[in-house]
Amino acid sequence: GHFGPYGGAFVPEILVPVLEELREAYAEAQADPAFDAEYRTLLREYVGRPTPLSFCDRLTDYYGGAKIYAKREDLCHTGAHKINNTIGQILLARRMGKTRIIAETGAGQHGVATATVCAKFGMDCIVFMGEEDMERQRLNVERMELMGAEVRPALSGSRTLKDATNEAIRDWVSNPDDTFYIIGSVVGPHPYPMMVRNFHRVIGDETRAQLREHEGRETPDAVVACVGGGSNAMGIFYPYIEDEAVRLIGVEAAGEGLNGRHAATLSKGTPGVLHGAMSYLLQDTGGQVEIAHSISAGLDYPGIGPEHSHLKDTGRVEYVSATDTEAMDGVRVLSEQEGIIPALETAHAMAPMQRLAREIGPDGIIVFNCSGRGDKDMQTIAKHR
Amino acid sequence: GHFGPYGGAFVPEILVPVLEELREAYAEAQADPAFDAEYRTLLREYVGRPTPLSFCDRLTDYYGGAKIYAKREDLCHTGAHKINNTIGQILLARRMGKTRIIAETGAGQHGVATATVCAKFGMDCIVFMGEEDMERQRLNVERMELMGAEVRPALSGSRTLKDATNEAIRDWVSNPDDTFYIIGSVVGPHPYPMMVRNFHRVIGDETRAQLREHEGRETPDAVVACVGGGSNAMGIFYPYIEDEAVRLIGVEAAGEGLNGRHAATLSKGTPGVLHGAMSYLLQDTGGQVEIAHSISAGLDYPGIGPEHSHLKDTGRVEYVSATDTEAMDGVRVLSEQEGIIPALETAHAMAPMQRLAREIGPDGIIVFNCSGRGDKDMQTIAKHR
Amino acid sequence: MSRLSDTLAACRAQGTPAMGLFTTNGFPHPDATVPVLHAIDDGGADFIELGMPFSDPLAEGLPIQRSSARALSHGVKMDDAFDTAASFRKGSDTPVLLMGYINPVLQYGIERFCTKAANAGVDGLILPDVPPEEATLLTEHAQAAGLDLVFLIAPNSSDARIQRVDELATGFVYAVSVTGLTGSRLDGRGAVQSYLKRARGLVTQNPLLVGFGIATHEDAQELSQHTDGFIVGSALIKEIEACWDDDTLSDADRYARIRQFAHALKHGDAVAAGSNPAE
Amino acid sequence: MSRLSDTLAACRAQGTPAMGLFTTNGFPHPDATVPVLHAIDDGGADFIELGMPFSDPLAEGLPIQRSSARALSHGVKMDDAFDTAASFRKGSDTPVLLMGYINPVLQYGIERFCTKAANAGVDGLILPDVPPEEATLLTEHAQAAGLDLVFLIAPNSSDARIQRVDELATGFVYAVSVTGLTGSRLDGRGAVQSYLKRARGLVTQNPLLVGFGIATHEDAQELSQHTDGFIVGSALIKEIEACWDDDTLSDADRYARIRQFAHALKHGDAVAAGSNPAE
Repeated sequence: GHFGPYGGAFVPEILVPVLEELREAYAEAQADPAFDAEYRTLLREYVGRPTPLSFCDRLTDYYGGAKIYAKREDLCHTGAHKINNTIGQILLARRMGKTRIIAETGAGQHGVATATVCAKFGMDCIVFMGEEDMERQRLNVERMELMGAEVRPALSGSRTLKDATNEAIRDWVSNPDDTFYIIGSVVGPHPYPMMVRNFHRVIGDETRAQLREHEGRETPDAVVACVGGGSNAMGIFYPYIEDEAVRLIGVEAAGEGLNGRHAATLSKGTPGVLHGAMSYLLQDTGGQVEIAHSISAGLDYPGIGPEHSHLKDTGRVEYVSATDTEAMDGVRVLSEQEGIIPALETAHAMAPMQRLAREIGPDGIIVFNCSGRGDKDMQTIAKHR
Repeated sequence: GHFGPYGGAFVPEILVPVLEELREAYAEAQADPAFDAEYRTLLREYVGRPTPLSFCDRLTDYYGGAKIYAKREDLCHTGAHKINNTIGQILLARRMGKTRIIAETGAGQHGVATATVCAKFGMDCIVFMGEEDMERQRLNVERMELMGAEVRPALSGSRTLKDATNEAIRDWVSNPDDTFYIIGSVVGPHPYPMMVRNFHRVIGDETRAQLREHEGRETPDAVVACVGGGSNAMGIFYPYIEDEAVRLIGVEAAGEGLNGRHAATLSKGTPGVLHGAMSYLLQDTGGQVEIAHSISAGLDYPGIGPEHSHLKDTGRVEYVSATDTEAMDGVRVLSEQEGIIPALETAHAMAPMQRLAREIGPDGIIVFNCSGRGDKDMQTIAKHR
Repeated sequence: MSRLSDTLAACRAQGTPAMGLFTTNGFPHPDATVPVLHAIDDGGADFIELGMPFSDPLAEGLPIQRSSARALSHGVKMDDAFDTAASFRKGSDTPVLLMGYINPVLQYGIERFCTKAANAGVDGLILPDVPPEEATLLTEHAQAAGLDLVFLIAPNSSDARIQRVDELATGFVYAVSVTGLTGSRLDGRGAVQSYLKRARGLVTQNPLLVGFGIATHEDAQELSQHTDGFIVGSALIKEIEACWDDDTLSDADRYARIRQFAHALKHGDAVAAGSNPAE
Repeated sequence: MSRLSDTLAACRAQGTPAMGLFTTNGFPHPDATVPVLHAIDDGGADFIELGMPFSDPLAEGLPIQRSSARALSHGVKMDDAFDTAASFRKGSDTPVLLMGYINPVLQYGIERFCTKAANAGVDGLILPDVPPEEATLLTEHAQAAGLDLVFLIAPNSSDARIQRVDELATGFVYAVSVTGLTGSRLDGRGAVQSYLKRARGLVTQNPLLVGFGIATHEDAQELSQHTDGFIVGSALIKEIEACWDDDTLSDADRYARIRQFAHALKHGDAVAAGSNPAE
């Protein structure tokens, strides 16, 4: 349950047996070919996998260096990679005989992905969402409710994702028997960070196969992904971890700048415990958790997955950051050059692209994870354009 | 250029040589394996084809009859089938040396699909959109502009799709040399209805292959699709036309009811000429075109593709209609049972499902074309829910 | 020979370009159309195009679009066009062509339409969204009713196509001056002239008239160098619009101004009939 | 034997359930915490849990969440907890445990934290988000500083786990009464009793105390049947909140009411010290 010094399961005693049950059930599921088969069938026939690896010819010309490919998670059902994980977890929930699903959500993407699989599997669904986020992301609330989910406002603290997560954990503590908590990123207590990563590694696995088809080689020179909690990044990085020659670059949200309000947990945080795991954390000197800021509600989280903390410390992954302005530039460039309007989260991955493309040069290859589409962000984008 | 008595090319003389040039270029392209190869590569690597054929287990139980499959055009890049056609047409435009693209749009989906391929191909893009639609579909306007398109308001007539089409034709008449008009449905003068149908037949072709994989047979008992201009329906129907045993059902928008404001062209219209082709048309006794109404802006068109008119007259396709209320029910059912929030257009296809599922019975199979996703409609849906 | 052909032949014989003037039936108001027709007839129109308003006039620029919408807002129907023509015919022998889009004609019934038009004293038809390829549904009925069927050519029409149109057309061949809508600005005059010169050499069986974008006597003179005459629509429509939107004018003032406008188009002077509106 | 163990042993010897009372440091106001502690001490608390406020107290119900947020809004820091404990210790020998979440402790530095706590007269620690599996980073330092380390068990803890917790815990084993948050309603009393009875049989090396959801003397009596005592938090917090939100009360009234509340919890009467607030 640890990645170097990070991870673990810092949870109330009530959840200890619940997590133990989950670990065992997940281990059994992993060993059961029928589980994997059903998971992969759903990914193929419901989610729309494999998602394409799109060669970005115009973006390549625009940056004038390495060939750039986009792994098109924006084409997944519900519009982002999130559903790879909710499909996996709901299969596990059903296997464990759970009938009631809870989830936390910030921008609403994981909430929508959870409400979606709950509708598809006929399960009760309660999504916790910060009251402020519910107002900012009204349409995602409507989407969840339309699919039969109940969206419960988190009224405490900053009334955003962090607090929605607290509320989800409180609900879980109160309903440990019938309830399965579908966590939306590679965060939370063990086994979640490992499990969520494993449900997303299909992104990287497909990328390898597709890149071989396109280029005759499975490994690009660099893989770039945005990092909030870090699930899309872990999904595409993980199958490349052992390939030391592949540069892995994670892009955090620098918000208004690293000296202002931001969400750059790895760049500016320090290790600590939040939501059940030890990891880097934005906190004050007294250990109180700080409120993160990003133009992208999906990166607006003061924590990060523990495996990322380990990958930072070991240096295997380079973590950089992109400001709100750089993210908006990324939206514009990808929209204008490739006709792909990315999610604001995804757009952060564009920030280091010019530098990388030139460093690597025209003989090299960069893959970036186009983790979600921008429809949900059009109001924000329109306001800042 | 005709489908029975329908079709033709009722256009100003200026456009006659332009259409002749297009016919020739399209014929050459059809005969050129390289054209088809590039089209198919883009569909696969950019659009995300093949789209899945999803078995709807819960919907099947819900209606209690035939097995129901959804052909997931909602998973195409930009969120609807429309891009199959814009990819095809822009390849043709490039082949013809055209540098300026125009298009009409109602709800904005075809406009977005056109702006998208123009960005991807680096071409100038002007989208005509009724002034009233621009206000109703503000976010799609933002999407187009973000991708570098110019959205021009159509100020004449009802200021909706019909008038945007008039404006596009007027622009085309004024700029016949450098401009390619990407028409968004199986309407307009020859060769558009045939060409657009051919660019969308991939929907039905894939359905055949996928159904064979799922069920060991290529032909379902029924295929259901919504019909506005009729492109998604032609796309999925066409490869089944010769299979007489396959019932083909097109669902028009009955709006507030067939005796109120509606868009049920085949049910209530009469043959006439609009936008360059002879087809069924909503018109008064004096031949003035009437204003169509549907809750769905994409079905809100007083005309229909000429091939549909022919298929109605020959009886090969059964055309029925669904009211705004039935469409909203369809949104709800598909969202709650399958976790798929359909476009309002698409939701019309749910209306005859219960009757069909029971008529056909549990040994039979129904495929419906899930032509687009509902994100764009969330505000309308929320208002009517 | 039809009345239209006779008229155009007479103009040719006199060595003056024929002037066709377009206005929309029911515009600016149903009661005003017949007096307007008489005013332009008096002003010197050699023939008249009477527009049948349509909800979706896709080859028209804004002035004619507006006139069409204004006529429709008054509830104008197809039969009103026949009434207008018949009423005008009582007081004038000037040829009248009906101009409009095919759909209202289709709904009326083509045979019935042609018969009624002929009975109303109409001389021919111009349907800009019916190119020769789609005209088969019309030709027989038009011919039977003795109506000329005018077809159009455009700057991008090939030589072969111009010859084919000339074979199919009766009355005259209508050369669209520009690649654009009615009321478009005439630009690239050299190109227009060379196109009209080319058309002149290819149109041998019909008179050749030019239209679209002609707003002044000078335009008309220039473009008529290689044709048998010219047609003015949008400019006249704008003049009518201006007159009827000006509340300070009496109806008599208005008709006088229209007559004067027509006269000036043809003769280049602003005097003539216009100086004596009571005449 | 620690001061905490001695106290609990004494209670046991007397045959009365030990009463632990929880309040949050800095709540309702930093100046009020020490007097509140003395009031509950006077009211009969056998030991005190002093909460260290945290921004994200994920095992707490609303009353303790609110108290934590209120304390943080006053700028309360970790050192303030040591000051509170030391100040209280000057006037009382009642054991004090610090209760809170691991993150602020981590940031303070565990060794430094344990040393400071011990120096301030603190007797033990309860960290509800540190189950035994994660406690290795603490145990050594706590032991070195002479601090008891209390662990929790819950209704869904297996027999084996309860035994293991009993082995690791010092001071006492904290039996969470319900599967829920602090301040949850006690329901299904039969199930609670049978769980506590089961725990009683398994916890052999430490006293067993029950907490969560105990709001009245009757609750306390009932749940203490199979335990060595009980802990009350949310109910006290709500009482403090009510007192300080009532502007008509003087501070003396408030402390008296808190003392009386503690007394009533322990003894079931509403008289005692409370009847003479000026005492």
